[in-house]
Amino acid sequence: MLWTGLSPDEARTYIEQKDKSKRDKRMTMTEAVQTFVKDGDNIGVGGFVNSRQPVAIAHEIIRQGRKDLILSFQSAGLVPDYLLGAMALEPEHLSVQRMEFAYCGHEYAGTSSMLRYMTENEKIFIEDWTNFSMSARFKAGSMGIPFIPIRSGQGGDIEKCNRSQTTQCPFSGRTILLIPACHPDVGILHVQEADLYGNCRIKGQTFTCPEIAMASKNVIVTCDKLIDHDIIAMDPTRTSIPFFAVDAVVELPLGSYPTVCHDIHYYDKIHLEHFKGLTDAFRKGDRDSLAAYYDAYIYGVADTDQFIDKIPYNQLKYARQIESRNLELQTHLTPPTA
Amino acid sequence: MLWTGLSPDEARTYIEQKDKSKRDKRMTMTEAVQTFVKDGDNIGVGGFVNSRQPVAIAHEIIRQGRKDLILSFQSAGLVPDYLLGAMALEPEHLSVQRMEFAYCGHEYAGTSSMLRYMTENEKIFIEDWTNFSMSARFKAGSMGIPFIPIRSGQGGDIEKCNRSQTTQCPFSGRTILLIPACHPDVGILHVQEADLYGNCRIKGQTFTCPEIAMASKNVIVTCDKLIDHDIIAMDPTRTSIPFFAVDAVVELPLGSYPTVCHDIHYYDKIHLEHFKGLTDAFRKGDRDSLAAYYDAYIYGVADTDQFIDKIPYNQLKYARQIESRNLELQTHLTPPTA
Amino acid sequence: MTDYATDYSRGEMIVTAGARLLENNKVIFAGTGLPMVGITLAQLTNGPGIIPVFEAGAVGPTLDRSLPLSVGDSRTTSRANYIQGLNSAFELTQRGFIDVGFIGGAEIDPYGNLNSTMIGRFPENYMKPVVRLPGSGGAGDMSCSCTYTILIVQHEPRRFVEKLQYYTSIGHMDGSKGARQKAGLQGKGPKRVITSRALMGFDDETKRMKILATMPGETVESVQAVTGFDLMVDEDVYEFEPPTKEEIRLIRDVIDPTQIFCKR
Amino acid sequence: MTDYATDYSRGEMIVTAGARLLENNKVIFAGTGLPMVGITLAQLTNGPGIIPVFEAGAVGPTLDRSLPLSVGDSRTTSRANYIQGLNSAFELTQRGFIDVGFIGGAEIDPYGNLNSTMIGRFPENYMKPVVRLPGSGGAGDMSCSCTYTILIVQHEPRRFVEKLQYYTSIGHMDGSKGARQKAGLQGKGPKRVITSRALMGFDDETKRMKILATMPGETVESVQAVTGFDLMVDEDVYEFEPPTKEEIRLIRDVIDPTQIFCKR
Repeated sequence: MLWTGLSPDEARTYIEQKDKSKRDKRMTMTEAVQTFVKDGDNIGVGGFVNSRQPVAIAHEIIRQGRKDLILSFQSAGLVPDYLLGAMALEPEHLSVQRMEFAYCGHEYAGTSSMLRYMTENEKIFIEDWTNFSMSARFKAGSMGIPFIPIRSGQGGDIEKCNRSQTTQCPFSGRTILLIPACHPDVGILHVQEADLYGNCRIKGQTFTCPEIAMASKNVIVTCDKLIDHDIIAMDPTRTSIPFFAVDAVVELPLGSYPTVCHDIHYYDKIHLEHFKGLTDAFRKGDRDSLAAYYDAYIYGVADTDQFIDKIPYNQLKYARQIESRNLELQTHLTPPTA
Repeated sequence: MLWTGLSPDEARTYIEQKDKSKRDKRMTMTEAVQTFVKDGDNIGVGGFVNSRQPVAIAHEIIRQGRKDLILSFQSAGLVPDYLLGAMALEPEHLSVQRMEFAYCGHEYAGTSSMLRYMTENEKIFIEDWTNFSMSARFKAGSMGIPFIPIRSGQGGDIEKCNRSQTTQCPFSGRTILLIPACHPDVGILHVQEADLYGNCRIKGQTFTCPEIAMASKNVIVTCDKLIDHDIIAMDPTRTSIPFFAVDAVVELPLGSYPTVCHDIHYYDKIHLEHFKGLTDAFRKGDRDSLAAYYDAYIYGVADTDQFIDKIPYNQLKYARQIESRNLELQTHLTPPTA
Repeated sequence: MTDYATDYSRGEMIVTAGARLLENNKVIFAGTGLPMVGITLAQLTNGPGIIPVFEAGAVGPTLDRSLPLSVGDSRTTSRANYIQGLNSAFELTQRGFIDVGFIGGAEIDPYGNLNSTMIGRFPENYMKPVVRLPGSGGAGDMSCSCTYTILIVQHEPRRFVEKLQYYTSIGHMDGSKGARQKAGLQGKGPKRVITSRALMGFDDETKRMKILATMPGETVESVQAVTGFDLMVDEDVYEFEPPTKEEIRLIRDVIDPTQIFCKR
Repeated sequence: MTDYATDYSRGEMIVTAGARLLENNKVIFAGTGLPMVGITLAQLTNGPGIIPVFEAGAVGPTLDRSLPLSVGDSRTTSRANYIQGLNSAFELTQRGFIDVGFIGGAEIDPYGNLNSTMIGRFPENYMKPVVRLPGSGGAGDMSCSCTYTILIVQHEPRRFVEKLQYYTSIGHMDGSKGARQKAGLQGKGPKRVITSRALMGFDDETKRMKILATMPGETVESVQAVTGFDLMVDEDVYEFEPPTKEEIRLIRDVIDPTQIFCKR
């Protein structure tokens, strides 16, 4: 049995030996990625499709360059596309060897051209799961159990493509699927709020972010807002991830832009679709336009602030304004145009 | 394999066929217990030791009388003692045939004399678990899986006394324990707040209340406060139990008194210790004092309001005042004396 | 007399049919795309008591913030009853709390199995498909564990095929008796398939797809002509009612004015 | 010169020793009773950075609302970092996040196994024990999965026995090499046993209990005399420092003024 990332025993031993003290974990993005993302790492990607994707961390990984990465997630859009795009342009600088996932695409905005390019040209190894089975793999990892039984993902071809095992339930006698835990080397997450120790508050759906955090060896968190520890201590039932599961806290407003971040901003559809269009064009042979995007928005900037600086203010403003309000309160707003 | 309560397949089928609509589920306590608690039922008891125990529901079950009950919980104090006490006094009126649990007692206030009386006289069947294994049994039930692997409760005598099974992890090869889901016929829970549809908000620790709710066939909830549905909809991330898992909502302030209810009241130590003393005396041969308690506080009252009416106001007031405040703010309060 | 629309698109027909099939007061797990439009239309018409569930974690929202672009979108959370994450949503499904799964697929076979993984030879070319699709997402889970499912597929011969290139979301498997039960699945599988051409069910015995109704302007023959396998025909086959003007107005003006999922 | 207390009870000695053994900045899972007093004393003295975890779900509280009467008490939640429920607390333990489990037991054997279930013949009289104890609670889980455990037991010959009547919380099992690993356990098992008579550890080879230090006023012989099995004696055995006046003041005036767990 091949464990990608850590085996359950390795994952347990690592956490046992880890310094779990409550200490200041603030870092710069550069430092966080330098410290915790290595060549060959299995990266657990937080968020869901294009919601709360850890875009800023992905940009920094691309800037620094890493080889032979493994990406693990249930459903994701922009982050795998950014990483695969970087690989498509310069495989010597950044490469992804394998993806373990259920869905890679953009829902309303269509399929992932980068996934298509990579698979149809046999450039990466893929392992298919369902959203639940991939989520449950992180959950098993977070719970400290080596596998978990589930009642889906069986009976078809998916189970032939992954490491799940069919068995009989020893109590009910019925057929059930066992899936192995996933322990990424590093979990990359964007949350709305965190304190300096790493206690995180997620607004809206948690997706599988808490599970990824608890399952991973190390965790980098970017947050829209760094909040006083006192706010955490005032209502600890709202803490989604406890401090001792987090290794680096990077205060980074708009760290998941242009994906949606509950209560902070909605999608920047214009930017998302612009990038998506460039990946579509790449698959059809236009390398230069995509390369120009990377040069302008990722390699050509030092950090996320400079990336955001390149977004027209009316796009940014609109994304923030339409978030968390009903249809009537959106009607007077004029959507920006590309 | 004997499933107490429902088997996983029965539990699934029942929920499938259930009316899951969002409707007014308010009931009187009498009606709720009449409708949902039957002879022979496996009862999942919410709370933890003497914290947020569903005391009012237990009192009503005792008033109505039920036979051959099974009690399932991780750790509990007052509720099993009340039910076992009723059985000790009048087994023709109320009886418990079996308990599946990890701890029955009162921590600082000592062991359970009713558990001692029942077991040492071989009047009930017991199945020992650990707090985690019993909690995980509810969790497996709530997740809809027939069993769950855990890495504790093995290597000693507990596993010889229960239905767990040792196996080898098919992925890591290591020995691991599989424990069967628990699906009670009825879950009995006290929470701080619920809306009329059954959405519940638990303050402080959730114990295993959400798991019991999702695992059970039917669920009775008492709440200190019935709140507007709008308050739930304002921040649904604070909902601990979704409405469709709940069948009866009984508005019942102080429904877990004299146990502690986070943010509402602390223990009424005087009342707890008074009752505990009577059970100790019963075990040593004094039946009458315990019978007098039941006559006065349970059989002699129509409902929880009348029970609370018998508690001296200064005990009630003190229990409310010392809850959720630091030591300094408690110093000027004079503890009531028995 | 009902005021029917005369000008409507295929997507609008599908959405209308889907909304009408959703029973009021049921818990509906909606996939991305047209199912989201359908469930919103149902909430505004025959199903005000419908309880939508989205896989990213929202249970029972009111969809009043404009059409979500994703099932993980913040717009799926408005005035919800309960919000957690993906594990929670799928555990609710596994436990039996979801009455209906409402999902789309790229390729379907006579037994309601769906492919949303790849076009190409499997398993030989799994690592080098002709076309790689996005993957199962949550559809593979809904198809296993919702009490039953309603499927939406584009009605083209190359999408309605006797044999799938990859079995992503499980329907009635090979149609044999108890096949789903034997495989360990809990839900009853697909109940309806909605296309712009027809409403279809499954034969009780063979579990093969069967035309229940033809969409306005279609016939059993015209439906069969765009289907890559032999369809059974229900003895009471009927013509499906066209969308009303009100349904079309709601889709166009209220639900999906910018034609994100429902093209005109 | 340290100002030692001269008047202190057995419970106070145990609590003081326990508090001193807890390393600062470690995650400590505290059981009910004296361990709760000990962890509070540690937070007020040598371990301000200690992170207490209670099984009912509170992680990292400051124990400033007076001594909790229960590990499920609202007082265990004050200014916590994270609060969920029992499954969460034990999953953290299973995952490896708990450095030390600090627990009590009724009966102990030379290998640090504990009985908190029953007195009587097992399995014959499991259903009719001589004395039924409350049961495992969370101790059976902490003993399996905390990185290591510190145990508190009343030092009496009938409680320190060669063979337990029931094995509730697993220590070093039969002392054989790799016994815990073979049984599927993850934590390293008991590291220290604290009583009012002595501080004990376990021999690296045999895993049998060994006196590391005698409490003030005790000797190796007096400790052995109240122990129902042969204790090993560390070659560097020493006398444990008595409680300081400040430690006793904190226990009496601040932590447990009404002697809930710590009698005088």
